[in-house]
Amino acid sequence: MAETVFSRPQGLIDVTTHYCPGCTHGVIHRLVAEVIDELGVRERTVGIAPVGCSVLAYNYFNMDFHEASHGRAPAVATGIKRARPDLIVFTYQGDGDLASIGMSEIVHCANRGEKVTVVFVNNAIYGMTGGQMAPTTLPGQVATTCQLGRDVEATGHPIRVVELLSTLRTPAFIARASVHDPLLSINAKEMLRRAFRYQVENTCFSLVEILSTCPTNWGVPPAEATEWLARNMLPYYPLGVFKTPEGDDRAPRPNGS
Amino acid sequence: MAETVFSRPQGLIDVTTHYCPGCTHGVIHRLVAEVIDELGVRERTVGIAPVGCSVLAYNYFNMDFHEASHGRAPAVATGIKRARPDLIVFTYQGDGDLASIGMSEIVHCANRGEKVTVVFVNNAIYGMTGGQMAPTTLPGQVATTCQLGRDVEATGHPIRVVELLSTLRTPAFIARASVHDPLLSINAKEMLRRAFRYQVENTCFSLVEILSTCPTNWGVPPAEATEWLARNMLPYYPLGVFKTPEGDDRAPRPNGS
Amino acid sequence: MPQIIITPNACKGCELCVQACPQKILGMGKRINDKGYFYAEVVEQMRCIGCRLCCITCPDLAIDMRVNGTMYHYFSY
Amino acid sequence: MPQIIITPNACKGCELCVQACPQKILGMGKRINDKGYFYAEVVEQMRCIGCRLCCITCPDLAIDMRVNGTMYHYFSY
Amino acid sequence: MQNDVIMAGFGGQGILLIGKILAYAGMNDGKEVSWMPSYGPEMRGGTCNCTVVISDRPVGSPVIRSPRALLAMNLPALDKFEPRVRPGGVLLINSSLIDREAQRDDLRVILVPANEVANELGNPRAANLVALGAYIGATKAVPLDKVEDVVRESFAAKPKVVDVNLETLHRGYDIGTGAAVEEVPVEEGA
Amino acid sequence: MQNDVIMAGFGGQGILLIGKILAYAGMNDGKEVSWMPSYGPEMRGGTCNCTVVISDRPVGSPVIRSPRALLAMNLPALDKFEPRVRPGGVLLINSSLIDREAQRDDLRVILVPANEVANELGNPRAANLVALGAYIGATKAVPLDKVEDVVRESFAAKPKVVDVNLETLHRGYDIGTGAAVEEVPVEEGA
Amino acid sequence: MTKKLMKGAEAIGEAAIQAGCRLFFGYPITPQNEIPEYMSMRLPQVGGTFVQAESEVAASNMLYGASGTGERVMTSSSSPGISLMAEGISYLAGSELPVVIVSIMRAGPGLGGILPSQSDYLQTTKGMAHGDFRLLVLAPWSVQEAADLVQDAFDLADHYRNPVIVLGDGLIGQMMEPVEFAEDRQPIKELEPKTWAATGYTGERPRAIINSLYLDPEELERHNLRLKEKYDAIVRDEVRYSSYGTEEDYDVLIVAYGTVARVCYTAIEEFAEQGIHVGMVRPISLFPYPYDAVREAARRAKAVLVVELSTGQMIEDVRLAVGAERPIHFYSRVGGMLVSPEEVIEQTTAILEDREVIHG
Amino acid sequence: MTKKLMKGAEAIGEAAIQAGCRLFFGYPITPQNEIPEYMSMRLPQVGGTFVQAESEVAASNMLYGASGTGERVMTSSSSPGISLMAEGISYLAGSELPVVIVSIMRAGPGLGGILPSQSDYLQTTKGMAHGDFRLLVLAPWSVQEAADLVQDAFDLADHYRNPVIVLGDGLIGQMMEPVEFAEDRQPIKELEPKTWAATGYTGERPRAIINSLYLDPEELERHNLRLKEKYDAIVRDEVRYSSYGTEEDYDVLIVAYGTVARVCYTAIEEFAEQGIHVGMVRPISLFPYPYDAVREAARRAKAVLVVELSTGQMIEDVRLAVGAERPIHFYSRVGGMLVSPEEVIEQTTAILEDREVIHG
Ligand SMILES: Cc1ncc(C[n+]2csc(CCOP(=O)(O)OP(=O)(O)O)c2C)c(N)n1
Ligand SMILES: Cc1ncc(C[n+]2csc(CCOP(=O)(O)OP(=O)(O)O)c2C)c(N)n1
Ligand code: SF4
Ligand code: SF4
Ligand code: SF4
Ligand code: SF4
Repeated sequence: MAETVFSRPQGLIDVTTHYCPGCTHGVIHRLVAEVIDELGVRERTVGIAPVGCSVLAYNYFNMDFHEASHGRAPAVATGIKRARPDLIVFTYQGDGDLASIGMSEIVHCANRGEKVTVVFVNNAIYGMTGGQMAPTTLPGQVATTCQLGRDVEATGHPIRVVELLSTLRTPAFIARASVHDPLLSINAKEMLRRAFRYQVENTCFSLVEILSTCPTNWGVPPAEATEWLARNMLPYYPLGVFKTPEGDDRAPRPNGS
Repeated sequence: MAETVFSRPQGLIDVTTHYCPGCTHGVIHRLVAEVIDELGVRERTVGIAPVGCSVLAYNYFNMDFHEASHGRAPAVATGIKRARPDLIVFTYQGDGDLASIGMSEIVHCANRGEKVTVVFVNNAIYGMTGGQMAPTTLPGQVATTCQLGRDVEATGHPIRVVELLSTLRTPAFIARASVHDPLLSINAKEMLRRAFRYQVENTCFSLVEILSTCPTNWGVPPAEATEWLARNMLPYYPLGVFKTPEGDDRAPRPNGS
Repeated sequence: MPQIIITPNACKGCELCVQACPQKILGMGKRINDKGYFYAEVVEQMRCIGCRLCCITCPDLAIDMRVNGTMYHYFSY
Repeated sequence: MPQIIITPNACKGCELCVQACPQKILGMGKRINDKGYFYAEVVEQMRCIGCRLCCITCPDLAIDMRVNGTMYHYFSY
Repeated sequence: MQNDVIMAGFGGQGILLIGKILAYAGMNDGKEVSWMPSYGPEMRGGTCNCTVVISDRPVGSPVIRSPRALLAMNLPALDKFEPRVRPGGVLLINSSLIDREAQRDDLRVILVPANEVANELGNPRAANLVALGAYIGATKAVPLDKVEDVVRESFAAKPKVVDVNLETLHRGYDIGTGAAVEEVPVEEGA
Repeated sequence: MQNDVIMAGFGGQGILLIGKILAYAGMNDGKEVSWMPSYGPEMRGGTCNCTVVISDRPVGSPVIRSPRALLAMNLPALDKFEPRVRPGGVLLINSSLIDREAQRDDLRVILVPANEVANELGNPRAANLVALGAYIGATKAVPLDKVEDVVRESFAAKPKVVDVNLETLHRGYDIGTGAAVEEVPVEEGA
Repeated sequence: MTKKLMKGAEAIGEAAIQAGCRLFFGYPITPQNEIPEYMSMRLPQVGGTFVQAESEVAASNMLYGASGTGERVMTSSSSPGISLMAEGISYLAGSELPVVIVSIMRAGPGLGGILPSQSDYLQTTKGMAHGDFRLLVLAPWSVQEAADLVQDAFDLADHYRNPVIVLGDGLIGQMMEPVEFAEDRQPIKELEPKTWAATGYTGERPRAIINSLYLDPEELERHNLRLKEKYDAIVRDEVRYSSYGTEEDYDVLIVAYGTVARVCYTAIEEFAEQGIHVGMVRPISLFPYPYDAVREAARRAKAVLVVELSTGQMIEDVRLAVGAERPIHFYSRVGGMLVSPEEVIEQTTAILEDREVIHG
Repeated sequence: MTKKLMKGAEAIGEAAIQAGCRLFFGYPITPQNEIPEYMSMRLPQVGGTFVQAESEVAASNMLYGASGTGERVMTSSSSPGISLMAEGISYLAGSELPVVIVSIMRAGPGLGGILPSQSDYLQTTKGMAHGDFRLLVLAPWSVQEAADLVQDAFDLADHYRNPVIVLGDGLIGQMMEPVEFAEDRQPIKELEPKTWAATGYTGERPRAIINSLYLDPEELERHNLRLKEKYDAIVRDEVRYSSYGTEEDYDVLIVAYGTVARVCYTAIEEFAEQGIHVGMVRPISLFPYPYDAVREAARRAKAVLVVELSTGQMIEDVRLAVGAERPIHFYSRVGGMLVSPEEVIEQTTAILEDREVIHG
């Protein structure tokens, strides 16, 4: 008599997503839902959808959900958590949402040490609006607002959110993972598990940046997209844990030069 | 026949400022004006006043000036510099202006590598509005919106802007100085000199954070304010150069823990 | 004995599972599902080692796995 | 011979210069200026070493310095 | 006099392109024209359509609820728009991909085996041009030569495809005109 | 019947405080009252003032352009507000700090050596209470005892200062009332 | 219950707390800093939470999250800060979240000045942000009324699931007046349990989704029409105003709101002392606007005088009410300058004697 | 000069470039992404600069800085993005900076939807932000007119030193129509040199200070009154509208703007074919609003029909124009749904036959 060893988590509703074929938003949805199931907190979790391709996340996660205006999910999360500290609150945000228009909200939410969890999906492009440049777009990468490739002279270098937030003095768990390869997805899930556990234990703010693909706007088939990510994003966005509440201050010191 | 070895720089208009007695905004104004004089760029400089106690800076600096809405001076500077790259553009911003409401604008301005200079005056409080807590207010420090002293559990730790911005990959000159002591003011001037020179040479974005006093809202006489700054701010806000365009990447690496 | 179950109408034909399978026992079929996609199929169920990498890879939860009896876990997930 | 010139009406009486002077030759006067402040005065001009620290300290540009002949610069400013 | 048409089908079928070609031709013919693509939610899911209006007076609404003609390149398109076509209007069905009949009996129905024809001509990706030709043939919305000119321009880059594309267009045109007299009874017989 | 007064002087003179005491006393006396401080640019520069209205009908404007009384604690205050006082109104001048005479001759002018009196009583920081007392004495805007009660409350924390403060208040009151009959000729003679 | 002399800002904060507000998110701005300052001190004393947001943009979104849990929440700001909340307020209205926003107007545009003004009237009542929505707007003219309206605002917000704005000016915030708080205040509206709130999905009710996105236009149209019905109900049931001197006959009707109305009231009383009768309608709810009351009162007069601290904003609503039926005169001071009773008397007299009126 | 078939968004971008716009600051938002995308490609080709701002808040402030140097600058956005620019726009108006803002309305409130709408009318024409200011608002109904109005907008902005908004909807942005650009276009206003611009103080002119702060209320009042005079001049000189079918007598007057007016125009033509005359006034300038034209045209009709894509916004201006003189009917579709000629015909017929009109 056969036992099911892999199937849809309770945390996800049984519907087909609107995501493009091979978009790893779907993988990240599943990992988050699995972790919430495992921690047994689904019934007291409130998620916050961003404005971005995952704007409809509330149609997929089987829990109470909140919309947020573009980039402000961390402020919305703050409001929810301060009103109801017993709830488990997480935001799910894209790189345009979090790193461009939402930069102020994420920095201050992290710095206040709000006991919430941020799932930061970095696909190096604006998906929903049709492939414009994101703060995370790589040098030379083509986007509809930099059709000759991102010119770092004019637009600067890609922002590494995890590195930036790790310098804050307020204790937090901050890590970067990727889901372009199933073995790394397993690690990504472990990072998410730790992030949510820190919240469940009311320890600190937690954020996991997850590198993700956007085959549609990268203009490559899904299978190539995973390779593109490995080749181009991994070198610039190193995976790993950058900051733990136990660990010491990650801020750079003056180097006198 | 006597020679004048110290007097008002051309860059400052001969009027009494509205600043409170002993407020070191006045010192910083003078240092900036002296540097601009020395570089001989006053006639092609456009300054940008923030919203804060220095909102009236345009009445004191003897050059074309711009107002900016609260926190947005770096965006205004971007607009000016992109329109007229031949102009020398600097913003003068307080810590509420730059580190609270203006966080997104300063991060993105620095990250785009706008060739402008930011003079960031950190007095650990909101001066103009009457002493509310700033992102830079120190743990335990009393302010009108934290009358029992800043509680880091509820509001997080003070934000160290210079450390935060130093992690960005885009080349920049980023340093912290102080003017609570004349010998340090001399060093502050040197930092400002370097910052403006980098702009004049069209090398990179530059920012100098300058620790400053607010006797009025700290509730101490000016002479004690300088001691308060030395005792409380210096340990948390170390002085020095944090990033140079020549120097290497200051971003923290994953530490696996 | 691990068993892969692919739900045709859940599949968007992205081929990531095909790429992910260390045993290369998955392939894209010739039939179109209700959404108009050529969907993935198990080609050689027999050689499946039950690693679940295809399941973990699939962005659309189109792949479930069942096993008869116990089975070796290559990694905790 | 350095000479300190304090402009009474520019002074806000903050006393920072008094604190800054290594020779302690500055003091707060008993007279009130137009703004209602007791303003700083030079007490012992003779002992001034021309370090300019009071000038550099003053937030209100109330202190100028002139010298007759050459003078030693303790630091470049 | 106004001609307007909704062209609809899958994303990859080059629907927006033939819509633009038609609009260009109309403009070059001295007519007032407008081209309006679908945008927004319905785009997700791969369906796509555009509305082209050709008129000798300034174009009113660029969005037409009840068009004078429908060019349905796939089944969802037919299902969605057939009910909206004006009575007496023209309905072109890509019979290569759609195996159901028209449900309306108050329309001039024309079956266009667009993909077959395109394949025959060794120009498989040009089913859209067959359909365009058929529409022109059936409605004479614009003179054929104006369309030819635009086709020539649009493919100026790769001259060798121009001729086969023109031929493809003509085959469609014939179906459209011929259809005007034959197809309907056939349809009835089907 | 309405009494209104502008009290003005330096920042440190406790002007806002006596304004509040007056308003409280008025309220406890069953009157309608309002207290409006100056805020905004004029604050910078250390001057400060407040307007108190005491009325037996709901208070209209809490800001009074032409007050029925002015309590000028320093010269800038006198310069700024003297011209605005209503004809026939009361003008109290802190003669300790102001050495110019009133310019208006249509006002009931009362010279109050507030600082001297306060110093005499060994209560130098209470010049404001002398002035308040004088205003009450001159206008009877509220019964003295109501003001005494408020003073007692406000200083309940440090009882020993209560008595001296009350004495200070009374000295002011006498100047105010006495003044009502004597000061003016003196003023004329001055 | 005894009277207490309170600063408007403090009375507003205390009123909110007594109305059950337990969360405040705000950012300092003159002339209303005393509100967040008071809340930062008082809320912890009653088990509530004060958060100084990094900006007004963040504050409005924190409000969004907090009120989505069903708690009573408030923010306060002044003109430039309110403008920064525009997008957030549109989301609050679109998601039908009950929040109370205290707006203390200062002179604009831009940074402008910090002194009292009424130049945000059109923004607040008609065009706060994108999309078809309306805010309930209440304008107090005294500290006591400010306190009362703030308490009512929470009930109205909950009842209609709509943001309510209490609109004052620098005077209201800064002045001290006696205030009284009823001990056993009852809600002015019956309040249903907030089953829509997102507090965790246990299966006992449908999933709670706080949202304003409707990609399907037919759905969004239904949503918009439902909102419209709500606003119509508000227009029908929530009009507030008071009239003065209308028991007598009068030739001139003054229309003014907020503290300006107090100035006009003083003028009216001085007229009364001279035996001249002047009427006044003071709108208290600015949306819904008391069109009927203004129209009917105007019909009894020969002319209408609108007095505001703006170059002419509320006058548009007076025009909508009165149309061409009566001549409408206008007087205002702007930029932080205040209207004095003397000026109102002069303007009114000019109309009575029908002299040319010098428009401020 | 030959006609070119262009997408509205591209025509708008090209028109700006031909009008001398050399700087564009913007943030992506549907349905106007093609404007920034076009500018990012085209501007560098003409020596201009495109900056993708980190947000609309930043974009509006970049605009502020750039236009302070005297250059011609533009941004574009859609409803939620425009709301985020509110504070910035108030500063632009307060500092009298000439900028052009293209606003492509989508359905709201909140995130709403991305399909065409006219529900930002009141926001754009009356209440965009805090403080007494007005924006010049121009509403095109075709791609060609969009291009023309964008070019005029730059002249008007420079002439009046005021922000000008070109207000369209999703249709204008997405549709393709033939466009023609005049080769030797002349400014429609005489333009003075921008001696006020902050470009470095060499002593040849007074220091240039770009500013909206006036701490002294008397100064700020003077500033506000000067602005008011400017707006009055705009109201006097810049009213734009066109009329249709008004050469004949008509019973019903339709008032509509933007793409909706095209739909109504189709309806009017179909009526004409049946020999029924229906008139229409199409406001092109929404501020200043063509009150007189609407009033006079309405007086010739028995009734007025206002058609918009909102639950009732422009109708307020029609009421201000027509007052009680004529019955004003209203028809609308909202949430991204469009009005069809058939619907307009039905509504109009209902009025003609005076049946009850079903309000959309
Ligand atoms: C205030 C505002 N500005 C802009 C937009 C348009 N917009 C929607 S999603 C988006 C960016 C999405 O990119 P990202 O956050 O990277 O998420 P992704 O779609 O790539 O998953 C933008 C700019 C908006 N909805 N609201
Ligand atoms: C949008 C907006 N929000 C708030 C304010 C009110 N405000 C003016 S200055 C200021 C903070 C000033 O503090 P800081 O930047 O530290 O400068 P300082 O006065 O200490 O020099 C605030 C909150 C404003 N003017 N505009
Ligand atoms: S556009 Fe990109 S991010 Fe969005 S669903 Fe498609 S693949 Fe995913
Ligand atoms: S309030 Fe503080 S920062 Fe402002 S002028 Fe006074 S001392 Fe300086
Ligand atoms: S990964 Fe999933 S969606 Fe993709 S092909 Fe395999 S089964 Fe289909
Ligand atoms: S430092 Fe300047 S202001 Fe301060 S006391 Fe000395 S002279 Fe006066």
